[in-house]
Amino acid sequence: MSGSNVPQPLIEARNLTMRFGGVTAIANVDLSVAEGELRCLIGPNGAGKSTFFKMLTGQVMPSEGEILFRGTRINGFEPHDIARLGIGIKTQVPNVFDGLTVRENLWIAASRRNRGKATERAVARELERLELGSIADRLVGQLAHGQRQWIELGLVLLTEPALILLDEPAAGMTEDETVRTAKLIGIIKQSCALIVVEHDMKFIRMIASRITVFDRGRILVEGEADAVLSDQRVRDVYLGKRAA
Amino acid sequence: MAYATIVGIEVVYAIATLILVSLGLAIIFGMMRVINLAHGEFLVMGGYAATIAVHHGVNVWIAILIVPPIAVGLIGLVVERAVIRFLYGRMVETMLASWGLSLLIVGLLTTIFGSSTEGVPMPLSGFTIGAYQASGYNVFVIAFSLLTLGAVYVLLRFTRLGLLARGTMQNAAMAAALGVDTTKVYAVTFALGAALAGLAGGVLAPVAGIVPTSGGSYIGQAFITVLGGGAAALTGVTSAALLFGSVGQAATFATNPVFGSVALLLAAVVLIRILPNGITGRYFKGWL
Amino acid sequence: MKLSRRSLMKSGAAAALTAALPMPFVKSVAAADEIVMASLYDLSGAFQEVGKQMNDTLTLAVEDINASGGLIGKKIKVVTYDLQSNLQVSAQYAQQAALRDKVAVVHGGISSASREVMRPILDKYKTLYFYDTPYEGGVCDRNTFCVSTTPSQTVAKLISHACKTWGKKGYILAADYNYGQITSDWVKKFAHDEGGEILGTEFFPFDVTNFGSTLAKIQAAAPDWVVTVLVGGTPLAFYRQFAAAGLNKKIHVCSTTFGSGNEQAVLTSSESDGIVVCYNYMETIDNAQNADFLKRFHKRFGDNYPPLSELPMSSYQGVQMWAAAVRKAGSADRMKVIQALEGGISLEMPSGKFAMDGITHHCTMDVHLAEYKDKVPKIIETFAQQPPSDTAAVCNLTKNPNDNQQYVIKVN
Amino acid sequence: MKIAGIRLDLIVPGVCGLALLFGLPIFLDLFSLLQVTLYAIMAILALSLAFIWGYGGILCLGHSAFFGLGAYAYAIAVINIGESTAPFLIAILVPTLAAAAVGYFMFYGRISDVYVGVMTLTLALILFNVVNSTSGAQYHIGKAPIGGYNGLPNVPGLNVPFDPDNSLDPGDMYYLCMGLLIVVYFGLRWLLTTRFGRVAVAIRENEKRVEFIGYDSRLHKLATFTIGGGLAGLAGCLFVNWGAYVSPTTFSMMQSAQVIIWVLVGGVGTLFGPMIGAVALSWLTVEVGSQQLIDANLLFGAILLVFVLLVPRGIMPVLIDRVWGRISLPRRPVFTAPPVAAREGKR
Repeated sequence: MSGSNVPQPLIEARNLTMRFGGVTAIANVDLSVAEGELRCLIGPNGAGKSTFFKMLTGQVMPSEGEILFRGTRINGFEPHDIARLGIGIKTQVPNVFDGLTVRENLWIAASRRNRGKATERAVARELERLELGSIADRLVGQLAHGQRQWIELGLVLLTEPALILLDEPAAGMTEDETVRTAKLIGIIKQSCALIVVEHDMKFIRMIASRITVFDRGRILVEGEADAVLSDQRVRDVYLGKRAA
Repeated sequence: MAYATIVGIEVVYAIATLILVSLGLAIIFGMMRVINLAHGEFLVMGGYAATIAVHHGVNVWIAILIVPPIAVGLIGLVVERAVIRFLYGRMVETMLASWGLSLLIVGLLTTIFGSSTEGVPMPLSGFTIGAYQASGYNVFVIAFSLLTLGAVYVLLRFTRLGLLARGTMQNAAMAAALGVDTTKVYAVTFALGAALAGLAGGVLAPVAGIVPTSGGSYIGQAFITVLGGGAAALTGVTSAALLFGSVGQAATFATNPVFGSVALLLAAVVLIRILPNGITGRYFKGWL
Repeated sequence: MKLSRRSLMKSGAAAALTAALPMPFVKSVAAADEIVMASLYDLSGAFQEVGKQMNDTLTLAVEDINASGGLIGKKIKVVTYDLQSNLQVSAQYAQQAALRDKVAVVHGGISSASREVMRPILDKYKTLYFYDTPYEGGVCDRNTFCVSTTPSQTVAKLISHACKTWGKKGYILAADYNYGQITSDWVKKFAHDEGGEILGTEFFPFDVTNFGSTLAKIQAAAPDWVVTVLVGGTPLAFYRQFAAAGLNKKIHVCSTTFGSGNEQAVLTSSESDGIVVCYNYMETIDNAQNADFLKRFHKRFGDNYPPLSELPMSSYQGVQMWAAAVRKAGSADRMKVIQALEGGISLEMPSGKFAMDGITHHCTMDVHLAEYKDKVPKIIETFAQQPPSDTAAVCNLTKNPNDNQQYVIKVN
Repeated sequence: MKIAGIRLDLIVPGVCGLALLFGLPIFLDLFSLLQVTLYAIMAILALSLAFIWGYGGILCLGHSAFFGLGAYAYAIAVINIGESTAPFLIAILVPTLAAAAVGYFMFYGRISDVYVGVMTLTLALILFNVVNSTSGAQYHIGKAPIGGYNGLPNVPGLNVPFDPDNSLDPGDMYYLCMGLLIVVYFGLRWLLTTRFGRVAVAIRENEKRVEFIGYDSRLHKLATFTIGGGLAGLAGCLFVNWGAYVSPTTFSMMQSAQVIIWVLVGGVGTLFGPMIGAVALSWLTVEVGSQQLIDANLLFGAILLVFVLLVPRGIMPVLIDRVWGRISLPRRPVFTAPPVAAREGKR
């Protein structure tokens, strides 16, 4: 548990294991993230990152081990209970309300914590922050991929979580959009902790932080960005393949 | 003892008819994820095909075993081309469209044949067990259902057509990339399902009276058997039919046919609640 | 493709628009020199076949009356609505006939359920009602006339025959509804009256097709005879499976319904031979009225018409009974016609002498016991002038003209 | 749809509704008024499914279960009690509780959409089978026989609350049914603007995201389903009062199919469309029976097919597009279920 210099971590996984039938997707993972920390998870496809996120958000029940959020054991909690505790997730494929307008999308999220006029104000603030004002009354289903990603991010932010899980936030984005997303993450980081799964090394360097490397369901290395990215084992399992 | 044998035959017969009636629906659902609510009407059309053939002097066995699957298979092909192919991947819409189709067919059959009960003469006589008489035809239906099940298994498991069908249903894009004409495979599979429904209608024609609306009494049971069985067509139908058939018949013997069917439906509700993806969603994974 | 799709969409929308417009006002359809009658049978759905036959015999009766100069100097005009074997629609058409068409009389309703839906509506809006279907008995309503048979008229003879000729042990298979339930109670009573016993009674929903368990139960009970009170598509499957198991060689069958769905036409004669029935009417009745009726009927509706049963004959006789009452009253006015009918009217009809019983609003008539042979009912015995004694036990409209209900007659 | 600051979408139906409510009795004869009463009842039934299917995204293939429960609950209660105030409330309560129980069973069991359809269909089938086979005298609840296939004829109608001698005449029934229709319509409109209503719609769009935001989707679906069940029960209760009978056909597949067709034809994801669908098709049913050319099944089968294939959005959205043009494009109803593969990604 090196690197955890805060007395109580925000979220902590202990001996976390997940098996599907005969396949072990996650094996004995111990991981903890501090309040306000930005952590990157990297690893090749099938390393178990998505499964790990699913367990943190209550979509699947771990086979063994436990997950503690601010000291509360949350395995077995329903996804909405976990969300209410303060964990938000932006999934890899945008999970938004395609049949509703941008404004309505944000309203749904904003009204979780606000009532009446306060909801409208929160929506307006978020539209401004995400620079989506010009398309506020368009149907989300008709928007471009990048815009839908930001709207999803907006949905997550409006619930004011203590921890945000981002699953490949820059995937499929143009260069400009990627830069903008990185900036956004910089802003978000000031108010809450983040765990980011990403393949794009450029992007990771942009938001440079502590990195945990997953490989075949286990943690391979954990450390500061520069150290990890230059680690030979990491290059072997992951970067090597990707570079080739 | 003789009574027990008779009861035994009846229970097995109930299971066998459930398999026979559901098989076509299961192929279409299991392989294509299409819920065909006009399945009952396909059965009824099989029955009418047999009736017409008998009226035209065709040998009874040919009329109930050969004519219906061919006739209904062809109708199935037309239905697939005209309606179903526009709705692949949209389960709810397929369900509604086929429901419309079912009403439409009932209307057409009524317009053509009227609503008087039709039937086909029974080609086999009864036999004696102890002091009891049993229907020879029921025993034939049991044997024939098993035979059909086996034939479909062989077709899907060992023939080129079966391989193509399974491959396409697993991953249509990949199959297309490999040069399989997926449109044709879908059409043929749907026609096969329809033909099996027609066959069931033909085989049951001598037992049950046929009216345009009698599809309704089959669809409920077939629907529940298939969904209770889950994605694996053959294993699913067989296991669900075993479960529901025995529960239903046991209750029928203990009380009356109404509570028999209620027991069957309740068993289905409980099963779906426990195993939301059907029996083969949990057990027998990867079976056909 | 695109074009046709768009135009289809357009026409679909247009159709819905017209449909949504409020209904146009329609005044009463009656002209001064016409008497309007409503024919409300199920011409589609489960009762379609028999409904069409009933509507045809009704049509023949009306055409005959009109051809011979009409009724009290007026022509009869028929408005026909299809009840679609649907109760909600039955209620709507009863309202339409009474309130909009303002008909002089309604003939119709096949199932007891549709009768009990329409009867209160026709009472409420003061429209005379003739119910022309054999039923379980007990309707007691001054506005309603039931002109077909009830169990005391036919079932009594049938069961008495079974007990006397075949043996004392019977078994009942009945459709699971009012008619089946009440009729099987009567069967039990009549069997006991003859010193017989009923070994078992089973009720079936209309769509049961597998009688395997029933056949086993029947064999275990080993009765001398089975009586079927089945309706719908069910009976055919039963007779067939019964014969397939070879049971028709060992156990006799009689029925309160066989033939009215033309079952004998579909069954082979070896499956249907020996089934005994008892009805007010069957085509094999030998009298001058019947011969004449059949000649006219086939001339009008063709020679290939399936054999007529008691139900269509009741429609025919019902119209004739109503027409006779109008003549007697000299008016089609509801109360006058009711009084004329209550005064008693007797007609010679194809089924024999046919007389209105003013006390019960039911009819006294001949019933005929027959056995099927080569798909034809051969008459064994005729019982003249059977009164509706079941309904008479509970209903006296002369004493209680305001009575209005269907009694469930206590059997035993 | 605002023109010069006026909410046309509220005013147009409001004015139409009030005009019909007070205008029709002046112009219509008794027969037509009885028919319009029936159409109003069917429109309430259509609204109940339009709400849970079109907005809640819950496919209920056995909606007749709640309609029938309301009908039977009223009939049995009123025969036993006599005075109709309590029976009216019981008729809404029973289907509401039934919907709540079934909904709890389904949604807290996380049963997927298509299976919800199957479950509800099965429920309606069970009720139909059971009620249909209770014609024996031994089946009764209190003084009321259940009646099996024939059902219960001569059910006493509603009276002025707490005044059993003052029963409603057809004119009163018209005001009651039409009035309730207007209340239900605007009630649902209002509900859809509340947080609960919006979350219910959001669940239809993306259940997972709603959970990630922190709303309990099971609870919302349960509430949506329960409200729809209760409204269907209300329609059933009114239906008994209209026809003075109740029969097992209120539970039938055909009854469920009809409601689905009304909603589909009118437009899934609208409230106004299904009402139009209910009125138009109920009217058509009666017209079909006045002529002997086209079989009713044939006609309705063809309508259902044509709409699924060619006008899947239903009449209302198509009409609105034509009338208001592209400028005020209403939200496209999201009716299309996502492909199977996407659905099965859920746990």
